[in-house]
Amino acid sequence: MSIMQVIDLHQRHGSRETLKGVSFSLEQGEVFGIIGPTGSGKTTLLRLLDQIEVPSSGRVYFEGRDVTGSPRLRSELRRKVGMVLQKPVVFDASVYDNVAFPLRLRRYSRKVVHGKVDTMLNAVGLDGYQRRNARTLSGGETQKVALARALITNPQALLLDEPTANLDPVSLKTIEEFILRFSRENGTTIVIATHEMAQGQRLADRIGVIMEGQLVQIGKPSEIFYAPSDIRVARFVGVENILEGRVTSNREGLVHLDVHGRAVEAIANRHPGDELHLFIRPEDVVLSLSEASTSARNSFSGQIAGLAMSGPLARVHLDCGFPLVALITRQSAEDLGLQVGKQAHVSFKATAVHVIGQ
Amino acid sequence: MSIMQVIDLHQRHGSRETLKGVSFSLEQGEVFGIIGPTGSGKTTLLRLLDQIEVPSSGRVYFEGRDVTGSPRLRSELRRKVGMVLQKPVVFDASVYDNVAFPLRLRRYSRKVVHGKVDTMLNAVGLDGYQRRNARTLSGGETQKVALARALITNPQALLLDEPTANLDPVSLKTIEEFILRFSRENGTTIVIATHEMAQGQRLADRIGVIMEGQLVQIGKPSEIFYAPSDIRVARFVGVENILEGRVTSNREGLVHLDVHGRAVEAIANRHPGDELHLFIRPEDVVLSLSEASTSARNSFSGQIAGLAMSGPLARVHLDCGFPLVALITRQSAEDLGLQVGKQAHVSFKATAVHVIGQ
Amino acid sequence: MTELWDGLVQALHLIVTFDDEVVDIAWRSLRVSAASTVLAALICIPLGGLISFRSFRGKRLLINVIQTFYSVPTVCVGLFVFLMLSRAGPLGGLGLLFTPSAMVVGQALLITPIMLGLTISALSSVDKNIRDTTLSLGASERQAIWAIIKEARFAISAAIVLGFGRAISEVGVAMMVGGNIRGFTQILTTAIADEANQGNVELALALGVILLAIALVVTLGVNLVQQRR
Amino acid sequence: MTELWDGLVQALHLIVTFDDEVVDIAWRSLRVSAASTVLAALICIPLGGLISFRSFRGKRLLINVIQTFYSVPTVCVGLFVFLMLSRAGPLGGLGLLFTPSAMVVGQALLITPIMLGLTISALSSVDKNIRDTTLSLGASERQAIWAIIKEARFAISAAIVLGFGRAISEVGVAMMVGGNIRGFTQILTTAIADEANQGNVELALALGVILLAIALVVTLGVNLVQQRR
Repeated sequence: MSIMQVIDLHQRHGSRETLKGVSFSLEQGEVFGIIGPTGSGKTTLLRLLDQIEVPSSGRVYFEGRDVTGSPRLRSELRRKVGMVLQKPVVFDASVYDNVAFPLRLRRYSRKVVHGKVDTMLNAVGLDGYQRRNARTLSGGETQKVALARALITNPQALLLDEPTANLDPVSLKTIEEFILRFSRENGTTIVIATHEMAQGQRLADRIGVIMEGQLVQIGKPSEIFYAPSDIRVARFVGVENILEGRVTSNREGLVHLDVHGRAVEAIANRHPGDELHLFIRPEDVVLSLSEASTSARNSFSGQIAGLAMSGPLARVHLDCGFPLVALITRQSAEDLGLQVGKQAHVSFKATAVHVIGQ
Repeated sequence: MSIMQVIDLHQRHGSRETLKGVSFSLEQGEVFGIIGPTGSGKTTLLRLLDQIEVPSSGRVYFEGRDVTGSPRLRSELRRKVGMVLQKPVVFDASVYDNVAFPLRLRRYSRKVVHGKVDTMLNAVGLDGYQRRNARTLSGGETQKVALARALITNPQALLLDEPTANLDPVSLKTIEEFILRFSRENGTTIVIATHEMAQGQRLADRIGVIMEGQLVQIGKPSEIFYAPSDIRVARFVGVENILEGRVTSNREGLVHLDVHGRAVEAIANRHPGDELHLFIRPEDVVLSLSEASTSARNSFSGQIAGLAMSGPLARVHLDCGFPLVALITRQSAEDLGLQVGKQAHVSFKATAVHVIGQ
Repeated sequence: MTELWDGLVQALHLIVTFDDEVVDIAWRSLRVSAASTVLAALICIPLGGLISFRSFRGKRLLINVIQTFYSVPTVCVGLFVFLMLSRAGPLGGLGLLFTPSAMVVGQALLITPIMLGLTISALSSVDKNIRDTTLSLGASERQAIWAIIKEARFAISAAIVLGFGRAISEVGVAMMVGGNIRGFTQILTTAIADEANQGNVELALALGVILLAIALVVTLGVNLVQQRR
Repeated sequence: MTELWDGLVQALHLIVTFDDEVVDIAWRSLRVSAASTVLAALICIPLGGLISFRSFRGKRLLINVIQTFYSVPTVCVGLFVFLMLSRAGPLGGLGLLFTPSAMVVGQALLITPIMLGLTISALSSVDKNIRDTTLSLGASERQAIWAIIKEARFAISAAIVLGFGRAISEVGVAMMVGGNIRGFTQILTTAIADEANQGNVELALALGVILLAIALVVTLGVNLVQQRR
C-alpha cells in the first residue's frame, strides 16, 4: 500500500531550479533510497516530503489526500512524518528534554512522557544520558538523540538526510542497524537520501537516482548498479567504460556491435543500424598476458596506456582500438608484471555489456 | 646533502602535547611525505619547520645553523622556505598582487616583479587571471595562486599541508604533477603532509609516519606499506589482519608460528618462543572453494563469517581458527558463489606475512 | 590637584554615608530606567520573534530600518517626545511633560530599536535547522517561536541588559522631557552635568562614581550572559 | 498640532535658506566631531594593529577592559575632562575649558575605546591564516601588520565612521566641557536641547532635522562599507 505520492514536483530557489518534475510513490514499510551527487536536489525533495517547504508547483499526497495548499493537512503530515536533517541539531537542553520535546508539543501527560522517553533512550543505547546537555555529545550520540526524538512519536514515515555523513565507521554501522530494525519492527517507511551508492545498496529496498533535480531512474539496487538507465547514472555508480557503437547484427538476442571498428558482442534486443551506448564495469574486465581461452565472448588485445595504484587495487588503462579501463587487484597487477607500453589481453562477457540507446 | 634537521621537537598547546620528540632530517631535492591521521600533529610539525611557531623544546637546524631562539635566523629561514597552508588563503586583492606580494616584501623593482609574476602565472596555468580578485576563484585556482605565491621567490624548500584536501580529482592531478615537475626542475625540497596513504605513495621519495605526535616510522613508501613497524601504522596503511603468534621453529629464516593453535609460516629470523604480531594485507589472501595446489606456504580452510560489498570489491570475513579478512573482486565473489556460513579455502604466501615483536 | 583630591574624598564620604540626595537621585535613575527597559522588552521579544520567524516581502528592509534607528541621537528622540507631550502637541492634554513617566516613555522609545534589532539578530543566529527541526517534529508556529526564543535565551537577556545600560547612561532624553527638576525628575546623568556646572564638584563626583559603577556592572552582566553560550 | 506643523515648516525654511545661525552651529558640529575622529583614528589604528598582532600575557584582559570602556556614560567622560581642565585641575593652566578644543579632546576620549575595540575585532576577524601566510612568505612584523590592516580595510573604515557618528550625536561631553556658549561652543546636540527648552521650537526642529540627516548618512555609510565585504 502506498502511503505517500508526489506528482510533478518543481521547486525554484531564486533563479535556480532545484527540482524539475519529480514523481514517485512511497510504499508502506519500505526503505527507499534517494541517491545522487551533492547538490542534485535530495535535501529539497526531503523537505518537500515533510512539507517544511512548499513546492513551486506539483502535488504531495499523504494517506490519499492532497496536502499541498492546506495548512491544516500540512501540519498533520508533519506530525505523522519524522525527519532527521543532514546535520542534526539538538536543543540546548538535556537529552531527556530533547527527546521529550515532540511529546510535550502534543500535550502528553508527564508520566507517559517519562515512560516513552526512557524506553526510547534505552532502545538507542543512550540510557544514563538523560541529564547530559545534548550539546555536549559526540557526533554519533547527537545522531542517536535526533533519531530518538524523531521516532518517539512512532511516525508512519521517517525521512533521513545523509544520516551517517559525518560519522566514524562504528557509529555508522550501529545507526544503520538501528534504523533497519526499527523499520522492520514498527513497519515504518524509511526514506534515506545519500550521495553514497554503497549505502543505498546496503540499506534500500528501492532506489531513486536524482540528477540535477530530475529523478532519472527508480529500481532495485542491483538494477541501478548493473543496468543504469543513462550515462550520468552510469558514471555515478562507477561504470568507467562508456563506449559508443552501432549494431551490425542481432541473432536471437546476441547482438554484434561495431565499436571503433572492433566487434563487440552483447546481450540485447536491438536492430541492426541502432546507435547505442555500451556500459562495462571496470571490474568485469579480465586481464591476461596471453590470449586465454575463456567463455567470455569478447576478447581483445591492446596496449597498456596507464597504470594507477589506489590502495589494494590497480586501475589499468588500455588502448584496444577503443579505450578500456580494467580494475584488478594490486597483487594480480604485480603477478602479471604489468607496465605501461606492454601488450595485454582483455576479455569480458557478453552479459557484462549493458547497452542503452544514444 | 641535508638542508634541514629537527632534533627532539616537543610542542605543547595548552595542556595538549601535540608533538613528542620528533627528529629527522630533510635531504636536498627530495619529496618527503608526512602521513598520519587527522590531529596527529602534521600541521604543527610543518609550522615548526617554517618557524611560524616556536617549539616548547627541541632544535631546528637550517643550512647547518641552529635557528631556534634567533629571531634573525628564524626570519631568514622563513624567507627561504615556502609554505602553503591546508586551506590556503589569498589576500583580498588581484591575483597579480597576491603573487607579487613576496617579491614586493623583498623590495624587487617593479619591472622584475612584472616579469617574474607573469612567468609564474603562465607556469601554473593562470595566464589571463592577473586582474581577477583572488577571492573570486575556485578551490583549484586558489590553490594554484597560493602555490605560485609560495614558489615565486624560488624557495629552497616548500612545505605543503594537505595540498589537495579539498580538490576535485582533476585539479588534484594537475597540482600534484606541477609540484613534482617544479621540484625536479629547480631542485626544491618538498615536504607534503597528508592523511592519505595513497597520496604519499604517489608522490613521496620517503615517508615519515606520525601518530599521536610521535614519528613512528621513516622509510620508502613500499617499506611503510608492506612492512609497517607497529600496529598503529599497520592499521593506518590498511593491514586488516593483525594476529598474535608464537615462534615454534626457525629453519634458515622460514619460521613456523603457532597462531591460535594453527601453524603459520613466515619469512623472518626469530627464535622459538618469541611472541610476535603477524600482519597480512587482506588483498594478499587468496580464496578458493576447493583446496587448490599452489606455491603458497599457508593454506587453511574456514567458514565465511561475513561478506560485505563495497563498490567493485568484496570483503570476506573468515573464521579459520583465527579471524582472517580477504579482499577480492566482487566478480570473483560472485563467480565463487560465496555465502555466509559456507566453507572456503584460503591461502597466502609466507612472504605475505610481515612479523614484528609484540 | 589637592582640591580635586579633597572633592573625591568628600564624594566617597557622601556615598558611604548614604547621603539622602545621592540615594534619592540614584534610586530614581534605577526605577526610571528599569521601567523603560521592561516596557521595551515587552514589545521587543514577541515582536522580534514574529519578525524573525516569518518570511515576508520587505523583511530585510524592515530590519535595516530598525538598525538605522540604533543611531538616532538621544536629543532627537528627546525633541520628538518633548514636542508630542508639549502643550501644543497631540498628547499635551495628558500633562506628562517634565514627569518621570515622560522619561520612561522617552527612554523606552530610545532603546526599543537596539533591543528589537539585537533580539532579531539573536534569534536569527540560532541555527536555521532548529526552526526546521521544530516544525518537522510537529510544532505549531507559536510553539516553534517559543522553542527558538529558548535557544537564544542568553543572547536575548544580553540585549535586554544592554538596553538598560543605554537607558541609564543617556542624558539627552532625560534632560529634554524630564526637565531636571530637583527631587522630582532629576536623575544621575542630568544631575552630574548640572552640579558640576554649579561648582558642586563633590556631589557631581559622587553621582559620577555611582553611574560608572552601574555601567560597569551592566557591562560585566552582558559579558557574563554572553559567555554562557 | 497646527502649531507643531507650522514649526516644522518654518524649520525647513530655515534649512533651505541657509540661515546663518543654523549653518554656523551645524558647521561647528561637523568640524569638532571630524577633528575628534581623526585624533582617535591616529591613535587607534596603529595601536589596534599592535595589540591584535602580538601575543602577550593579559591580552584577553586588555581587550575586555577596552570593551568595558564602550559603555562609560558620556557625562562621566565629560565630568572627567571638566575636572582635568577646570582651574583647580592639573591641566587648568591651559585655559581650554569651554573651548572647542576641549570638546575635541573630550569626544576623542569618548570614542577611542569603541574605535580601538572595533579595530581590534576587525583585525582579529581577518582569517588567522592571513597572518601565518604573510609570515611564511617572509614578511617582517611591520609588513605583516600592514597586510592584515589592508585585509580589514572595510571593517576599519566602518569603525572610524561609527566613531564619528557617536561623536556628533553625543550631548554629555559637549555640554559639560563646551559650556554651550552661543557662537563659540554651541553645537547641534546642545543647541537642540537649549532652544527647545527656551521655546524656539522652529530652530530646535531645524537643527534636529539636520542632526538626524547626518546620523542617517553615517549609518548608511557604515552599512555600505560593511556590505563591501
